Amino acid sequence: MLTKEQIAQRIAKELKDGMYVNLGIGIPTLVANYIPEGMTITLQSENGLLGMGPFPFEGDEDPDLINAGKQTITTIPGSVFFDSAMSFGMIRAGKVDLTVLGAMEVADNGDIANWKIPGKMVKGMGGAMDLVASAKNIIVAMQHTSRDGTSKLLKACTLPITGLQCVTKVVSNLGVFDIQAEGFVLRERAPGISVNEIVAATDGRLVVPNEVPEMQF
Amino acid sequence: MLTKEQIAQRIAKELKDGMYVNLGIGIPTLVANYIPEGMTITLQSENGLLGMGPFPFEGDEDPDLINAGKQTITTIPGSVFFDSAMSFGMIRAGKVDLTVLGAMEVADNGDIANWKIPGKMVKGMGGAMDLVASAKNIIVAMQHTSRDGTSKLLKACTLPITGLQCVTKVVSNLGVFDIQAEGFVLRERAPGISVNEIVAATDGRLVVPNEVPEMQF
Amino acid sequence: MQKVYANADEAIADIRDGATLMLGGFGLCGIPENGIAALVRSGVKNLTCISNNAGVDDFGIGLMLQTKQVKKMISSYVGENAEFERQLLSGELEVELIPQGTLATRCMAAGYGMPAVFTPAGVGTEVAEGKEIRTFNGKDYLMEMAFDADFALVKAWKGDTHGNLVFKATARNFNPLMAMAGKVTIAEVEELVPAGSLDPDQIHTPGIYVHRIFEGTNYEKRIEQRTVKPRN
Amino acid sequence: MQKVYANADEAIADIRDGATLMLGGFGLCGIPENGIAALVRSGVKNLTCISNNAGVDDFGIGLMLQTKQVKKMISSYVGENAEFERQLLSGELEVELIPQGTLATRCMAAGYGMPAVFTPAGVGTEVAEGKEIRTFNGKDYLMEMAFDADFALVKAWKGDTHGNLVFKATARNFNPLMAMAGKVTIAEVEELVPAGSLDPDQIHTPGIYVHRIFEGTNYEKRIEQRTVKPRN
Repeated sequence: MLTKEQIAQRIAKELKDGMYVNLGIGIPTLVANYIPEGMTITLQSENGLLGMGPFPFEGDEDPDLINAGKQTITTIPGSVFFDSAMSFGMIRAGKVDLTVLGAMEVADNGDIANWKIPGKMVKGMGGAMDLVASAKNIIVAMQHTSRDGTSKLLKACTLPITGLQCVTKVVSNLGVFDIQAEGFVLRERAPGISVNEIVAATDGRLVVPNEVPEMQF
Repeated sequence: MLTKEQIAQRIAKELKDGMYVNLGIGIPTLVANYIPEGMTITLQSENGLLGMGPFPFEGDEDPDLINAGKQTITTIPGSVFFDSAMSFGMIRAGKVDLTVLGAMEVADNGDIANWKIPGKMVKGMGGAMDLVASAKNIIVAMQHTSRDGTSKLLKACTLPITGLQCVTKVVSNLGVFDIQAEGFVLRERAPGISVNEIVAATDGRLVVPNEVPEMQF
Repeated sequence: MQKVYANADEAIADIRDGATLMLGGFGLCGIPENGIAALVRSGVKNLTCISNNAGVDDFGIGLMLQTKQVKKMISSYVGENAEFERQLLSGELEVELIPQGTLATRCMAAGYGMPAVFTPAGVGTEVAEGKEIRTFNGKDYLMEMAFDADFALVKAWKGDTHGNLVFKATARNFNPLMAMAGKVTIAEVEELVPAGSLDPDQIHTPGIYVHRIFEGTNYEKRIEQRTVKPRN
Repeated sequence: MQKVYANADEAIADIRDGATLMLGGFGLCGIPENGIAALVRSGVKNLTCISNNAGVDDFGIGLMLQTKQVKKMISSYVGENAEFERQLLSGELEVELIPQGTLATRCMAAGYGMPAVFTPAGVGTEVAEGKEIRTFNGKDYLMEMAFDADFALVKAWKGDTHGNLVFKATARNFNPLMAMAGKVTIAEVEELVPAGSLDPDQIHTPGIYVHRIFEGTNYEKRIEQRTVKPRN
């Protein structure tokens, strides 16, 4: 079973040199720690920055320089600031190559639910609906099941929808799945996890190819 | 009968301190020469400049600094450059207080024709259609009649339309006219021009108030 | 042309009960601190506030929630605020949640004179309820309307006496968009300079969009999530 | 990430016959001089060119008209060009005239992922023919579609190796809009600098929109209307 760090590490393998990438809050943020040496990945922060750098050294925090998670950050050579309309403009125009998001539920047709739980205080969708509606390549980082074992990879989302038929890949603590017309296609197993365990933990349509290699790190 | 310079001079009386103004090519450009002392008028050039200054001194021409008439110009303190989408954005949003344009024909309902003469090479509308469709306050500077005496202040335009019901005032070589529901309302006569001469030269509906003062310069 | 005001209180003096206000900023970054303080002092009520966030309990728009001056919030994310939650659950406060990009684009639409825009954000979700859907090139979009706000309160880094504004880093966010969108736009700046002091190539908001400007004082610039790495 | 090209010829090498190109500039101000020269050298044909103007007889897009590489021009104003007029009247060249603001906004729409925009420009005129009209708040607007261009050729003052661009004065005009709108955007700059040399607050076009960049040479920057006043 993958740790959160390992989920991020596995997602980082999807990065290609020159990509512009938007990382959501939570596990997706950790992906930045696993960008391969020598690869140029430009991180977009949807409040209005391309080229997000690491956290500042203590004492160097600039209140005017934060990311979409409201954390103090830094710039790097080549960074650029812009307003929020341009930020979502470039997202909507498909200029961001890869978006990594967390999710509460994903359906086997690519629907995603990650913004609202009925009965709980609703904080809002922020930029999540814009991102899922526009990005061409969306990887979801998530736990495969809830604490009581209920699958979060479903036939249909039960929570309020964030976006329709948009997720292209899921990396859960159990494995890697492409979302295709036939449903979740199992590509890799987490170390020590069997195909049967994954089948048991998946509610949505699952396609198991003949070969399902174990993930390599 | 007003000269072109006098038409411009009369239009300049419509300026108020703090106005943002777009001046078209031809007579409208001359209005800039008659901005009253001490009044701050900011000229917009729709290719992407607010705060257009005078022509440069000989030898100071900058090919990267032109107005919408493609003439070399200068900036003034407070000038700002922007792209053409923002330029027409501020026009469309009604932020430009006054637009002064030339016209080939104006109708008594405010329609204007100034971009195309059938049978002649069509050069294009440039920004004219955007300006007339969006500006809240449009003054037309024009000759009252063509060389053969045909009125250009009409019941209906005969030339292809640039915009509908948009002109608010006409300053011709014969007089000043507000365009209201009843048609052209004669406000002032050019020096030495009688009301009868204006009636004879006007094809569109013309309202002549009891008092029609002669223009003062 | 007289756009310069002495302070926030004078600049906001004609904002009346029931007005619709836009307030710039993302989280607590780039918010009009002086304007908000003056609104609290003015006691104006029943405000509809368009702002990406609603501040925290004791800062930003949170201050106007404590004094119950806000009737309705139009935002994309309203966490980090207990008083907000209390008023919402008790029915004292109305909230309309809209996607962040839709919020930004509806501001831009107002500033650019575009009555409506199309965005795919929210298609298939509760955000789409009651909205027109159009299909372009096989993809569905919602038609979203330009905002119509009586006042916009924005915060810039520098501004000049003609109202030209320059923003700093990610404090830009919604500020230039709301500056374009307000019927009356009130800009507060950290440094007010004479017209001609700013490079005309590097102004983010042309003064034509800004009706009032003043130099703010005592900026607190509170940090919401202080994340740092230790020095070696 | 390798966006830097050695020169214009390499940057435009894959532009094929029949392509749709955007070309930045207003009049002869801010036009991609090096890109146009390379297109002429390449001999590519049947181009559809989206550009506010069509140059003059011996400069700008006029050079591509002389070599009959242009099938169709989409512009707002095409005066000052005798060869243009000849080809138009003889039927060799197709022209679509659209209002300047509509041209600009349709570029922006493409760059911002908005499939269509509304503008009042052209309502009641021949520009409105065949277009959908919508009424908002009692005013009529045309629905205009975002452009779809294979390539955009733009000219900036400075650019960095990540493709970030800065424009100068009114040479900005359509360039940042077309830079956002091209499926492949090729930027030529007067000065190419290493990433990190430009102030991140003062970049007009973020590099995410720019696929190729090269430093141009021998800029002529011809002036169309040299208007001056005598020195005292």
